[in-house]
Amino acid sequence: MGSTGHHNHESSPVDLIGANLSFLGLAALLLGGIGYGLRNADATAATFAILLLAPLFGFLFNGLRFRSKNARLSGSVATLAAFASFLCSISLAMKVGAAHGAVSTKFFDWMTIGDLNVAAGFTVDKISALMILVVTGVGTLIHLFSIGYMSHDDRPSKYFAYLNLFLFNMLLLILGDNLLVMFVGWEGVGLCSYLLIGFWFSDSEKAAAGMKAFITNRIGDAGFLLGIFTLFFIFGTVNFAEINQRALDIGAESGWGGPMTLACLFLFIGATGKSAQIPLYVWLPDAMAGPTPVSALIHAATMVTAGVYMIVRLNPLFLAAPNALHVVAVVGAVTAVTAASIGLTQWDIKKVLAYSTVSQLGYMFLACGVGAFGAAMFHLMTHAFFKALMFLGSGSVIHAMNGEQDIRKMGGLKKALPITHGTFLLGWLAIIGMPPFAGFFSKDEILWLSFHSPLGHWGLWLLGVFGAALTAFYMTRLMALTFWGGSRVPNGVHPHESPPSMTVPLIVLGALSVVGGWIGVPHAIGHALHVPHFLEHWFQGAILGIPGLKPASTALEIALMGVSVSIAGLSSVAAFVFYVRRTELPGKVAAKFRGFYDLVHNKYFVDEFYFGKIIDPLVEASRNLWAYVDVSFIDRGTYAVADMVRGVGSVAKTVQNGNMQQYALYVVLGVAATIFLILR
Amino acid sequence: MPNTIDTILKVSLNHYLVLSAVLFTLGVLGVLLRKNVIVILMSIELMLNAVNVTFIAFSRYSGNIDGQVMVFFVMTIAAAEAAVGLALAVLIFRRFKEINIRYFEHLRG
Amino acid sequence: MLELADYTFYFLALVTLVGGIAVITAQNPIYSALWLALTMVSVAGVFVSLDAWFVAGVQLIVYAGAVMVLFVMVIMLFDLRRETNAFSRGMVSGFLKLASAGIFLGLIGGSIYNSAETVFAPPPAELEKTADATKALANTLFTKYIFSFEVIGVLLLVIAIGAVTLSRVQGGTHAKHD
Amino acid sequence: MNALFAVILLAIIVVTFGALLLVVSGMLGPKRQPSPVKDMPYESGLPGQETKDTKVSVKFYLTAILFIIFDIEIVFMYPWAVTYLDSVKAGTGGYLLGAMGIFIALFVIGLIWEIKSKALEWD
Amino acid sequence: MGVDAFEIVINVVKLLVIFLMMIQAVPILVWVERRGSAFIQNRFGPNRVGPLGLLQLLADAVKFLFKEEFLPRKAVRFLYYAAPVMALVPGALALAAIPLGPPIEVSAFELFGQRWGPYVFKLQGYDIGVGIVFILGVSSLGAYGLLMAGWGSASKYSLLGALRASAQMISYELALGLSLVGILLVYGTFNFYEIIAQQQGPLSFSWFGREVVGPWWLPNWGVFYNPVGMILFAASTFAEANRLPFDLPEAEGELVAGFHTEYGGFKMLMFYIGEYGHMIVASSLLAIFYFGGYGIPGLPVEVLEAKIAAGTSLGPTGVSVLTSVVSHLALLVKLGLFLWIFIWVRWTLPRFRYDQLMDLGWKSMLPWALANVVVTAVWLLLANSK
Repeated sequence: MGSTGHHNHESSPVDLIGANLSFLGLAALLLGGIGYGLRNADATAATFAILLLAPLFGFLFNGLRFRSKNARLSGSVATLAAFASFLCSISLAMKVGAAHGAVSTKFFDWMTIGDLNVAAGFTVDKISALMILVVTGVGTLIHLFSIGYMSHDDRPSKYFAYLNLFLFNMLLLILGDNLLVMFVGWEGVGLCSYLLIGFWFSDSEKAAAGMKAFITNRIGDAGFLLGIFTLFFIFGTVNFAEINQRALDIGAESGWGGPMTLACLFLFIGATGKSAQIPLYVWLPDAMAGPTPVSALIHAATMVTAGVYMIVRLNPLFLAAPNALHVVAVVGAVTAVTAASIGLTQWDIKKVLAYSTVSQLGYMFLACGVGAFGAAMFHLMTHAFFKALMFLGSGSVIHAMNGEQDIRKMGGLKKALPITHGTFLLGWLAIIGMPPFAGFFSKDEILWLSFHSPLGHWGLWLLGVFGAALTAFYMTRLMALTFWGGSRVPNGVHPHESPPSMTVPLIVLGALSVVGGWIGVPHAIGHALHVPHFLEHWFQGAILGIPGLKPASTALEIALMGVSVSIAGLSSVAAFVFYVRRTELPGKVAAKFRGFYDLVHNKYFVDEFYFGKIIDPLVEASRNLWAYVDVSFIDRGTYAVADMVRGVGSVAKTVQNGNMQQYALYVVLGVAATIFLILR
Repeated sequence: MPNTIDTILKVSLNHYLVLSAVLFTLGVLGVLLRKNVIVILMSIELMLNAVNVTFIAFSRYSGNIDGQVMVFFVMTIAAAEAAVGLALAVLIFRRFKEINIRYFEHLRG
Repeated sequence: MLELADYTFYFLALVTLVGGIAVITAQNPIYSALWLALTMVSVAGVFVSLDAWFVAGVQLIVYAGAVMVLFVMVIMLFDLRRETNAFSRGMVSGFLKLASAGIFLGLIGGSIYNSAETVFAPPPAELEKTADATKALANTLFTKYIFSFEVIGVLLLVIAIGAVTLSRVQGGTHAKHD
Repeated sequence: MNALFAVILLAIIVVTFGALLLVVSGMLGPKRQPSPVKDMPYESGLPGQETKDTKVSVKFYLTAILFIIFDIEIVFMYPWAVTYLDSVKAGTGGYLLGAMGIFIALFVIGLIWEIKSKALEWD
Repeated sequence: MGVDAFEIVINVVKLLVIFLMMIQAVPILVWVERRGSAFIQNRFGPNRVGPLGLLQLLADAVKFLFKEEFLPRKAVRFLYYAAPVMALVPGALALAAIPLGPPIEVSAFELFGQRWGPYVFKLQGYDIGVGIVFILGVSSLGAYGLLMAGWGSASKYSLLGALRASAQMISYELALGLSLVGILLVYGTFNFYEIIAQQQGPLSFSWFGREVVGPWWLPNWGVFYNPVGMILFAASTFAEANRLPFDLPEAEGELVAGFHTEYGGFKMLMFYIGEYGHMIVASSLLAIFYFGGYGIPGLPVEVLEAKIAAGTSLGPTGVSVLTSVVSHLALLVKLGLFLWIFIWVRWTLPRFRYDQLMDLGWKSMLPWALANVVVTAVWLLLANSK
């Protein structure tokens, strides 16, 4: 456990006892699970139970002592819980690998209503195995990071409780073997996201950001629910395996009005909400109001990828609805470019990263849209590594700058924060797609398949490359303004390197950002190096291949790769020149294209559009409805009913007079009557 | 026929059930008639005990241990109920200096 | 022929019922509580007569030893003496209450009588006695009812917190300070 | 002989014996000669101050409540403890330990809460 | 069932004898206490009446009998008189459930021209399968005697003493109950005979599936498996019996004599009988759970019986009786030792303050007992795993 060094809170002996005993409890939990596993063949169920219960235990532990200010204790327990989950994830992933298929368990029947039979069942297949590894692994690191980051906060216990609750819900979302369990997790992570964005709710802007996220997500959730209903209507089941099997049996449908296409589109609306795609992406940049580790965990690495995960999980269904896939691809590509362009003009370090996240998620959807689900998962994973890294790095920077987030007031932090800078550098290289860093492999696979796949189009490829160029530009700009060049740090702020509990996660994630991509070396290169495409082998059987994929020409693939890499490289060199060598240039360019710059800087006025054209008219219409329909018509009716009820009530209320012995008498008489009826 | 009387007096499941029913009714009467909250709580304990007798009797006569487990749970709940009930009674007493069930009417919203 | 066990049962039943009647008629709550303790003890005896030794022991420990001590303590704490009118007022409602309790008892008695033929069967072979029975109990408790068991744990936690919090309301630490 | 009967018998014997002793010592001793001073409750020789308001700390009652709750938790451990060794030998000990581990963890949380909330402080 | 008159008579006699044993142990213990305290405090103690002052107690008892009856003003008559009687019950009921020696096997014999037996008589009032639970349950009734006395006397000191005593009793009952869980874990039974049987012979236990056997003279006692439990158990029995250093309820300096302030004469003696009964029960339990009960170290009961059979010319009944008597003497030796420790501690240690007492019970002993349970359970799991 990393020490938080000088930020030592007073820890009373009771707290220490609490710490030790709770570790004991966790240990007992683990021991119990392992013992249970040893006892009977159902070790799987035990592993699942620990995997899910450990974060829940952490939530209860921290939630019950939410007033505590002992960040170290709360954080340690929470981190330990996350780590326990991570160990279970490894165990489950190994099982999946050994079994070459899904491993599942059922705890109990959740509900049985008519034809609907939903079990609290959980399953790990190759897709979710990767996902839980990422979520719990990155989650553990971020929990660890938070111990240092939240050490000065007033309510660290509450924070860690929420974080653990989030982890629990995320695992529900991932592991649920049917849409309803997933939906429970889906809503749960939404709730935790809301709670954590508005964690510093005394600031009304931050509280508003939380609400914005929640409401925007609700719109998506409505779509998601409609999707579930549609699927249940078509197939009579909500189980993933069954849905996918039926979809395979039926085969691809053409046209726009088909039920599967409809369902897919509805589900995709849900995905745009959760994964911040056009048109529902507006909440994510605002969500940066939350603590930075939260941004790293929820709004970069895990929750926002839920939409991608859901589509990948249902890949046979989506493949059976090619038109829906086209929509997914186009929305993804457009989002990638739009968000990247907004990222060019932001001054808030976290906002830049937020738009970058939206843009990268766009790439994942682009991959899904062209049928390259494996590539989407691949990019999801590498993105989790480098984006979590960059968010944590930005957290470290903000921590060092005493809460300052404006990159105009930074610069030259390379010296003060060597570890942060070094790891951030790795993240930067990964995201702009420099070989051999992680981002290169995953992004390249997406771009190549968007060009080559029969579901793809050269236009999509072009958008992708353009987006990559923008990405390289704004990320380089961020690096340059934050770490390089001369210092613009205001007087009185003395940046310092963060404690080990914060730098250790950075280093681990930095290492992963370098090597994370090597499990998916493209065939064009791998063939020469004799490195296989591990990930493709891993996903075999879980993810369907792209239908009608022709064998590729290696030369073409390498050529396209060269194009995208060199464009990205050029773009970053340009950014370097703009922001380090000739710092007067950006201003000139902005002045020259004033109108366009303002448009981009104000995020294309999307928020204003939403408010002006959708929210305000809706409020106005509601007001009119209230004034005319409600007051004059409905209210009168209800008042009449109410008067009637009141009349009856005034008679009946003598019965309910608060005399409990009379109530007891009624109970006795009721029981007597029941017995009489039974006896009769 | 002394034999018949012996058959009737020979203890069987029904004897336990009757004992339990009478005990339960006593508890009911206590709840209905007494004013003191503490005595009412005691009457509730009486009823729970009566139910426990039934559980154990059925468990014994059907050779099924589940009844005893249930009694275990009932006792736990009863103790929990007594703890909270008495805490409430203490509050009432502090407020009114007397523990009359009628004071709970003041709880009306 | 009646055996010793039968006489034992009748003795215990007598003590139980006398105790029960005394609980609801005693004018002084402390006598009510002490009578109730006696009833609890004799109910434990009834459990023993049904070969439920362990549950009887638990009855003694939990009810007679803990719950009733709490009752007695609370009564002593508040110095509750003889009550001049221990029963709720109202002739009509009192009569109604008595009558409904009578009806209730009659109906239960009737149902027991009705099922006499079915339930009047001789007892099955005795459960294995004592320790083995306890182990059977434990096995059922920790397998079939494991979920309830853990929930009970949570419930007790809640009660522990709740009861203390309730006793804190208004902040006073002494009963008669306010 | 029936153990239950023996217990009841012994209880009756003890109570009879005690009552007998009381009666015998009452008969053997000198006649009661009450006087107001003699009948006063002993308060270390000072004149008695039997006010109705004996201040008794609520702590006693709080202790009793907490005792009940923890006592039940302990009682739940008895069947567990008795069957534990058998289970360990049968290879299911880990499961039982886990089941009780959760329960004990809740117990510990409760205990820590009580200690931290100062419900157990006596001044 | 072979229940006949002979058996019934013997069983009733057993009950009476055990009860009387408890009662007659009290004068002896009081004498030991007074002489012992005198010895510790370097004075003489009672030494006038009879040899070594042994008859002092007889004199005291006679004096108690002839005391004037006394009933405080405002006292609740029934409770005031019932309390001392109630104080006798838990100790007596608990003591009768404790096995004092191995069962006596009586082979068949002729008497009054009729054939009797064979019989097996256990050296205890009644054999209850769940003996431990029974004793815990019965001794938890002890609080009533105190509370009735405190309330019935209508005296401030009595009431405070009673409340303190019962709060203390219940506080330590938790630690007591939890420390027993350790023993239950080790032996896996509630039955005293089985617990004692498992402690016969040399120390032997399994360690990761391997059987470890100690030297023949090292007995297989519970104290070696559960030393922490032993200490906790012993300490909480001190508190349960209201003995120093836990005698707050009767703290002479503050509360005069606690709940029995208003009692005199034989009624007070009955409280003493209850208290000493408690001590005897506690000492026996200590001996049974942790020190082999009536077993003699290095000499299991069967071996003892075989040696007696070989060394004497008695019939099987005689051998059995002699075995039981010898074993019972072994238990008595252990009991005497523990009772002496009770007395020794009383005159050696100072008294706790009340808040220290409660802190010790709740914040120290309870967590330790809990840790003992967990450690024992984990240890058993590890030691028996293969």
